[in-house]
This record gives sequence, C-alpha cells and structure tokens, in this order.
Amino acid sequence: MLNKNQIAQRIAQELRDGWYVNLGIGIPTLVANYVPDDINVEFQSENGILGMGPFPYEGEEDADMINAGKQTVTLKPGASVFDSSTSFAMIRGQHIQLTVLGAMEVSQDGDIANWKIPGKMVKGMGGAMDLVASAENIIVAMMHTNRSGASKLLKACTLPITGVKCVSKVVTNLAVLEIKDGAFHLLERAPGVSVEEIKGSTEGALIVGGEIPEMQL
Amino acid sequence: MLNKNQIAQRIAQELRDGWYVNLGIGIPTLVANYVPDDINVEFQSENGILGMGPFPYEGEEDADMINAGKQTVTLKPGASVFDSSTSFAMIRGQHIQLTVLGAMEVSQDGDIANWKIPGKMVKGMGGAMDLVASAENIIVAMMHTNRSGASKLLKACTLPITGVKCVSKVVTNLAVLEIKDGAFHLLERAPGVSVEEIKGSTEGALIVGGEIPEMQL
Amino acid sequence: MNKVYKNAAEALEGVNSDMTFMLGGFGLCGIPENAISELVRRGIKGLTCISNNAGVDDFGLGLLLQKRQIKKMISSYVGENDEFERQMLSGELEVDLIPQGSLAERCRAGGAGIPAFFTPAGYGTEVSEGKEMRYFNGKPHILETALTADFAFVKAWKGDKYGNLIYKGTARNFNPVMAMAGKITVAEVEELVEPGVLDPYFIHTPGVFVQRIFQGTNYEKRIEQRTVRPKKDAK
Amino acid sequence: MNKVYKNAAEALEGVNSDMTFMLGGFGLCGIPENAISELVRRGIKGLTCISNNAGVDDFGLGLLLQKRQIKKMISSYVGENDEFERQMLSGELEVDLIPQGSLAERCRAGGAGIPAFFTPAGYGTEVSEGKEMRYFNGKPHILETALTADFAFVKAWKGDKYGNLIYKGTARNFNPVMAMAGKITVAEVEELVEPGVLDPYFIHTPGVFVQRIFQGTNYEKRIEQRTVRPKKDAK
Repeated sequence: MLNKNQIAQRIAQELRDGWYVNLGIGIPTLVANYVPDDINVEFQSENGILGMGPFPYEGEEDADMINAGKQTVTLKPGASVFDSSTSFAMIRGQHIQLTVLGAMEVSQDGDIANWKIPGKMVKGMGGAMDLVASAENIIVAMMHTNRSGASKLLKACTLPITGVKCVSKVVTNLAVLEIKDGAFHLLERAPGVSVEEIKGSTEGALIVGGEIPEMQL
Repeated sequence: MLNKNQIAQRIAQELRDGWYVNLGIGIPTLVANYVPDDINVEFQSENGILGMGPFPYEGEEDADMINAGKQTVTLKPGASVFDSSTSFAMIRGQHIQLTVLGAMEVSQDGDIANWKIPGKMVKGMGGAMDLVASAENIIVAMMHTNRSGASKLLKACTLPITGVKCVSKVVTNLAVLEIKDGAFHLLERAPGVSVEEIKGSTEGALIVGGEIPEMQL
Repeated sequence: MNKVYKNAAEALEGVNSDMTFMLGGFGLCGIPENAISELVRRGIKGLTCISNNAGVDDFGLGLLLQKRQIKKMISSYVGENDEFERQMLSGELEVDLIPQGSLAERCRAGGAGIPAFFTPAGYGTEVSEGKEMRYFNGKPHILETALTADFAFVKAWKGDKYGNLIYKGTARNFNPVMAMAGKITVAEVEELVEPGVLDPYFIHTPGVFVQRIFQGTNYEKRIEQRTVRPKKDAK
Repeated sequence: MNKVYKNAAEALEGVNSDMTFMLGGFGLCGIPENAISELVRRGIKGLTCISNNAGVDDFGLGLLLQKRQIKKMISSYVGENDEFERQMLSGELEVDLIPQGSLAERCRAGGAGIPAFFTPAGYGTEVSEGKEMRYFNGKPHILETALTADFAFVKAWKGDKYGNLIYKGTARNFNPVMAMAGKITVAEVEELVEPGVLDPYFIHTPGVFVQRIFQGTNYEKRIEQRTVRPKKDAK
C-alpha cells in the first residue's frame, strides 16, 4: 500500500519532458518533489505563475509571491507571472499537458466530485471546474477508500460533481487505473496489494486484463 | 464654408478635460492639432496606444511605433502600449469618451456608411465597426456633399452601413448638426453659410429650430 | 487627466449601501487593504462583493463579514474563512460560487463589452443549472454572462497619476480584470509616481480603466501559508 | 523545454499547402518577416491567412499574394495593397473581412478555449448576415466564433528559450492573441536570450503559448507612412 508521497512518486512517472503541468492542492502538490532528473517540466499555478519553483528559503518569503494553495513560493529562471484571465486562458485553451487533482469520488465514466459536501463543506470549486472541463489529460491522486472504508471509485458519484467524463487515470494507495469505456481498467497494483483487495475496494466496474504488474517506484 | 482644418478645429471644441478620444483617419486626425490649451485629453490609437503624441522629429521615427493610420508617431509621458484585444476591450467596453470618424454617408437615424463601395472599394472596415457599435459619443467629420454635389446627409444610407443609429453629431464644411429622433437638428452654420444653403445640401430630414448661430472658431 | 485622491476616505466617495463591488486579490495576496478598511469604517451594508476569495476571519473581506456588511458574495473559493462558512450555512449570507476561470473571464468580459461567452467549465454540474448549453466542436459548453460593478477596488505595486498600473508578482491575479469591469475603478498603490516614470511598453493596466488612484498606507500583506525551506549554508 | 530552432527553414517544418495560418502584425509593423520569406521560398499554395492586413504589393503578405499562394484572406483592412484589391475584385481570392476588434477577440477566444462570444460590432451590417443575434441590456449583439490556425507566426522583440516573449512598442498588436491561437506557434525574435534574462513580471506572451522559437535575421522593418516633424533647434 502506498503512502501519499509514494502516490505522488508514481504519478511523477507519468511526466514527460517539455510538459506544462498543473498540480492541485494536497497529494498532487507533492508530485513536484519527484520529477525525474532527466526531464524538464514547468508547473503552472492558476493564480498566475508558469515556472513555479520550490518554497523560498526561510526569511526570503514574499507575500506577493504565492501559489494557488496560498503558500509562499519562488520562481524558476524562465518563469512568467500573469493575471487570472490569462492563466485560465492557458487552462481552458488546453495549453497545459497534464493536470493532477485530488478527489472525493471518481466514477467509472470519469466523472469527478471534489468541491462540495452539501450542507457541510462549502469551500467552493476554485479553479477545479475549469481544469477538469478543459484538460485533456487528468490524473486523480487519492486514497482508494474513504475514512470509513467505503470505495471512492464508484459506479456514479454521489456528491455534486466537478466535471463529467474527464478523468483519464486514477492513482491511489492501492492501484493505478485507467478510465475508459465506462470502467476502471486496472493497470498496476501497489507493492504487496492483491487484485482481490483492489476488487474489494472498488465499487465501480473494474476490468482486470490478465496479469497485473506491481508498480515500480 | 469651412476647410478640413476648420472642421477639425470646430470638433476640437467638443473635447472635455480628462477624455480619452479615438480619432479616425483623414479629417479626424487633424483634431489633435486643435486641443485647447487648458484641457488634457489622451488619444487612443486602436493598434495599441493610449497617450499618442505628435509625429516624431525627422530622423527619430521608429518602425515599431505607428498609429492606426500606419504613420510614425511618438508617445506622451504617461502613455501605454498594449495588444489589439486589449485595445478593443477599451473600445467595446466604452472606456473611450469620444470617437471622431470620417464617413461617406450618414442617415437621419444616425446610421453611418464609411467602409465599402460595392464592386469598387474593398479596403475593409478596420476598427470602424467596433468603434461605431460601442462608442456612446460619435462625431462624424466630413464634407456636406460629395464631389458631384450630392448630399451625404441622407434619409437612409445607400452604401453598405458600418453601424446603425450610432452617430450623435455631424460636423461638415457647412454646419454642425445633432442627430436625434430621426432627423438632423441644425445647431450651427459655418461662417457665411445660410440656412437655405444647408437645407439645399441636406437630403435627410432637417430640423431648424429658431435662429441658427454662426460657428465661433 | 489627474486622477489622484488624497487617501482611501476621499477616493471612496460615493460608495453606498446595497452597491456591488469588485475587490482584487487572490487569498490575501494583492487585496485592496486600504479600501477594505475604509468600507469597514463607513459601515455601509447590504453589499454584494465579487472577489475570488472572502479573506480570513480577521483580515481582508473577513473584516466586512464580521460586521455583517455583506449581503452576497460572488467567489470561487471561500475555504479559508470559518465565519463565512457559518453565515453561508445558516442562510445569513447569499453565496454565488463560480468556477475561478469563469469568474476571471466574466470580469474581463464586463470590462471589454462582451455581454456573454461560452465556456466548457461547469457543464454538467450545479453551475450549469438554468444556463444555456450548446455544443461546439462536439463538446458541451455553457453560456456565461459578463460581470460589472459599481466600484472596483484594486491594489497595485506602482501607479502613475493617469492611473497606469503595474503589479508585483502574483499580487496581479484578479486586479487587472476587475480594474476593467468597474464603473468606477479605484486603485490603491504602494508607490504613486509621475506620468512617464513607468515604462509604457510594460504597463499591466492602462490608465483608461482607472478613474481614481491613491497612495495606500500601512500595508500589512499578511501571508496565509508561510512555507519555507531551511536555509542552506551555500545558497 | 528548449524550443529553439536554428532558423526559419527549420522552424517552419510541417507547413503545407491548404493550411490555415495566422500572421501577427499591423500594417507592416511587427510582421513575421522571416516566416513570410520562408513561406514564399517553400512555394506552398492554397493558404488561408488570418492577418489584420495583407501587406503592401512588394512586402509582407503581398509577397505571398504576388505568387498566388493565398486562397483566402481573413482580415479587417486591406487598403494598402493594390494586388490584393485586384485579386479580390476578380474573384481569384476569397476574402472574409472582419471588424478589427472582433478579429482580435476571435483569435484570443481561440487560444483561450472560448468557442464563441457576443459582440455589438457589426450588428445591422453585412458582417451580421447569417449570424445569431441577441439583445443584452437592450442592445443588439451578434455571436462570433473563435479562430484558430494550424500555425501562428509571430514576431517579437526579445524571447527566451522557453518561448517567453516581449514586444517593442506597437509591434505588439495582434502578435500576443495569435500566439495564443496557433496549434503550433512559431515565434521569431530580434534577440534570443537565456531563460531568466527577461523579467518574469513583465512577459507579454508566456512561453506556454509558443512551441518553436528562432532568432530572426535581416529585419527590414519597412515604414508605410513615414511622418515626421522638422527638427527644432532646441528639442
């Protein structure tokens, strides 16, 4: 079973040289720590950064330089800063090659719910709806089940959705799954996790084609 | 009867302190030469300038600094340069207080035709259609009649129109006229020009209310 | 063309209860701190505020929420503010949550004379309820309309007397699009300069969008999530 | 992330007959001179060119018109080019004339994932024929759709290896919106610099919009209407 950092590490294997990538809050943010040395990717932050760098050294933080999670950040050489409409022009216009998001639920059709629990959590969707409606390549990073052990990979989302038929891949603490043709297709198992265990934790349709390899981290 | 410079001079009297103004090609361009000393107006050029200054001194012209008429220009202190979509955001968003344009025909309803003579002149509308569709205050600067002596102030435009019900005022070599309620309202006569002469040169409905004063230049 | 006001109190002349305001900023970054203080001081109520976020409990728009001055918030994300969540869940506060990109584009559209546009964001979700849907290139989109405001309050790094503005880093965010969309746009700046000081090729907000400008004071610039790395010996 | 190509010939790899191109520039100001030369050299035909103007008879897009390489022009103003007018009136050349602001906004929309928007420009004129009309705030508007292109050719002042661009003066014009709208955007620059040289707060076109960049050569930068004042003794 993977921890959060390992989920991020596995997702980092999906990165390709020259990609622009938007990382959501939570586990997705950790992906930046595992970029392979031999490729160059640029991170976009929807509040207006392309080429986001690491957190600043202590004492060098600048209130006027934050990321979409409101954390103080730095810029890499070759970065650019712009306004919110330009930032979402990049996102909506499909200029970003990969989006990694957290989710509360994902359906076998690729629907995603990650913004609202009626009557309870009303934080808002932020940029998530724009991201999922436009991105051609969306990977969801999340735990396979919720705190009470119920599957988060469902036939249909029960929470208000953020977007329809948009998620292409899910990486959880148990598995890597591709979504197509109305089902989760199991691609890889987490080290030590059996196909049966994944089946038991997946409510949505699960396709298991032949031998399923273990992830290589 | 006014010459072109005098038409521009009369239009300059309409300027108010603090206005942003877009001047079309031809007579309108000349208006910039007659801004009263005691007011400050900023000229917008739709290719991307706010705060356009005079022509450069000989030898100081810069191919990268032109106005919408493709003439080399300079910038005044406090000017800004921007892209075409921002420029027309200003225009369409009604941030420009006055637009002065030339015209081939104007109708008593305020329609304007100034972009096309079918089968003959196909230069295109440039920014004129955006300007006339959005501007709240449009003054047309033109000769009262065409070269063959026919009125250019018509009941209805005969040429393809640039915009509908948009012209608020017309300043010609003969008169200043306001357009409202489907008629040209005569406000001022050019020095030495009689009301009869203006009537004779105006095909559209002309309202003459009482004594009509001569223009003061 | 001189648009300079002495301070926030003078620059906000004409603001009133029941008006609609836009306020720039993302989180607490680039917010018009002086304008917000002045709105609190004036105690006007029944406000509709368009702002990406709602501040935190004791800073930014949270200050107006504390005093119950806001009737309705139009935002994309309000997760940083407990008082907001309480007022919203209890029904005291009307809230219109909008996808962040649609919010930015709707402000820009309001300033650019574009009354409506189609976007894919929100299709199939609560956001699309009651909105026109149409396919373009085989993909569903919804029609979103422009936003404008009686006043837009923006915060810039430097500005000149004609209202030309430049922003520092990510403090830019929503400020440029909101500056475009205000019927009256009031800019507060950290440094007010003479016309000609700012490079005309690198102005972020041309002065035509700004009606009033003043030199702000006492910027706190609070950081919501201070995140740092330990200092290395050799940087 | 290195997007640098050696020259126009290499950077234009993949251009072909019957493709749609966008070309930045206003008049002859800020046009991609090197890309145009290369298109002439390659002799590809049946092109659809989206460009505010069509050059003059012997420069800019006029060079492509001379060689009959262009099938269709999408422009706002073509008055500077006699050969254009001849080909258009004789029916050799298809021409779609678009209000300049709609042209700019349609390019931006194409790059920003906005498939269509309403604008007042052109209502009641030939431009509105066949287009959807709708009232907003009591005023008629027409629906305009986004433009995109197989290649966008833009010209910048300085650019870095990641494709970040800045433009000089009014040579900016249509270049930024066309850079956004090209499936492949090729930028030619007067000065190619290392990443980090350009100030990140003042980038006109962020590199994400640019797929290829090269150092241009032999810029002629012809002036269409040289207009000057006589030199005063004391300037």
